Amino acid sequence: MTVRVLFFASLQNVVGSSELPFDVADGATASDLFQQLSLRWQGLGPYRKVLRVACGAEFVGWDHVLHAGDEVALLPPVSGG
Amino acid sequence: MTVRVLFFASLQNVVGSSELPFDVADGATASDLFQQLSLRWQGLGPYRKVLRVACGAEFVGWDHVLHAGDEVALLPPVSGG
Amino acid sequence: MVADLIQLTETPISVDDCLNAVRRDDCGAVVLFLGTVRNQTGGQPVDRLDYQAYPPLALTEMEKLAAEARAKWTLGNLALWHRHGSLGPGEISVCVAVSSGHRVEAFEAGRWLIDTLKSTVPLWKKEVGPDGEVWIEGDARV
Amino acid sequence: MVADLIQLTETPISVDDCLNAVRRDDCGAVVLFLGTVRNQTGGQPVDRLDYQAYPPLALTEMEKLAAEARAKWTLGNLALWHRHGSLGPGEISVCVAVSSGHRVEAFEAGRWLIDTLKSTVPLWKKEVGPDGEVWIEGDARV
Repeated sequence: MTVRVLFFASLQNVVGSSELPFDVADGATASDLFQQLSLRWQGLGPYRKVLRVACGAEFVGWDHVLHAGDEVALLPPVSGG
Repeated sequence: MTVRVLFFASLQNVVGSSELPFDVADGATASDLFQQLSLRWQGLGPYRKVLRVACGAEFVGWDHVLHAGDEVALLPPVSGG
Repeated sequence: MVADLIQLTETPISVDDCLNAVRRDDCGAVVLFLGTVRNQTGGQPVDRLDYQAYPPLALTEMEKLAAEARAKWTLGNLALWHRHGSLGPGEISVCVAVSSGHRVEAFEAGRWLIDTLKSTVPLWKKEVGPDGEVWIEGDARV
Repeated sequence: MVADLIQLTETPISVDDCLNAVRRDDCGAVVLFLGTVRNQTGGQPVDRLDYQAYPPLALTEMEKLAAEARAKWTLGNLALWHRHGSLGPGEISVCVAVSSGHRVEAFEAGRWLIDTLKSTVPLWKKEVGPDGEVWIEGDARV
């Protein structure tokens, strides 16, 4: 199945994009998605421990099960204000 | 000699005026002035312990010696803001 | 660099003037406090507040407050503007604004300035309501 | 009673709109915080800050902050307005305004709102200067 992945801040430099579709196995979790993304863009790996993840514009845990068409956002530590 | 006395807030109700000339002996202090004012307006007495006094638009102590023409202000606890 | 703005007027306070006085390209934070006239106090309706000032001494004291705040914190600019005369509900009686590099200083200085202004500067308010008038003098109602 | 104002826009923040949203006749205090773009950081010149947001989640989080502040303090109204896009020195990136009966609540809530907004809401800034660009992510410069 395909999900849409959003990248913010310096993640966009690592991936070279702010948003892209990505194929994962049925029943994949956010953690599975991140692992596969890290295989393709190895620069992502070190972010894992500081990232938050959202699905459908809501914060979720890494064990959140994804569905086809989900919008998954990878969120580095924030710096608004 | 004559000084000009300014009254603020509820002191104006006690004295019936916001400002008046008042005669004191040469060499009188702010404390002497207050004592004489209290003889004329007995309602002033209870204010003594909470009042501050200014002379020439500067805070002074009660032992401050007055001069003819001084502007002496009697200042209740403040409530701006 | 614009100078500090320290005013005591019977005319309305300009919040824009206060913000313009303190905003600076080298400061990342502005804290502004407005005191406004409430339409009630302790459940009793208030028609207006009459503010009285001893202007020359009040201005001197406000300038001292600004200098003391600068000695305590690293600040950009300050604005202290108090109004006197008769004010209706919702009107602004006092504006304190301060800028600084980062927000901690601006919050601390803003809070200290309004606290200290209220307890030291020769200004008094009289509450006027349907049941009469009362002067506020420190914690006392006279 | 005007409703709370919670906005995330690329257009400039209106401080007037924020003040109008929070000023109330039953409140005696307004505290307003502005975050503004500094022309330098750590001694290095800054030409502009590029703010990025994840708008749907950022707005949800800002609404949560407003609700949490109301649970912690007795408040009048709140305004939370963050801008995104490219901002030059002196421009306002964020405005927090809050009214309350007395000043203690407005100061505490205003301080808590900006502190919590900065540490939780999905917004990021990139510093752009003569030596290049750097993303700020929490305490890190990436």
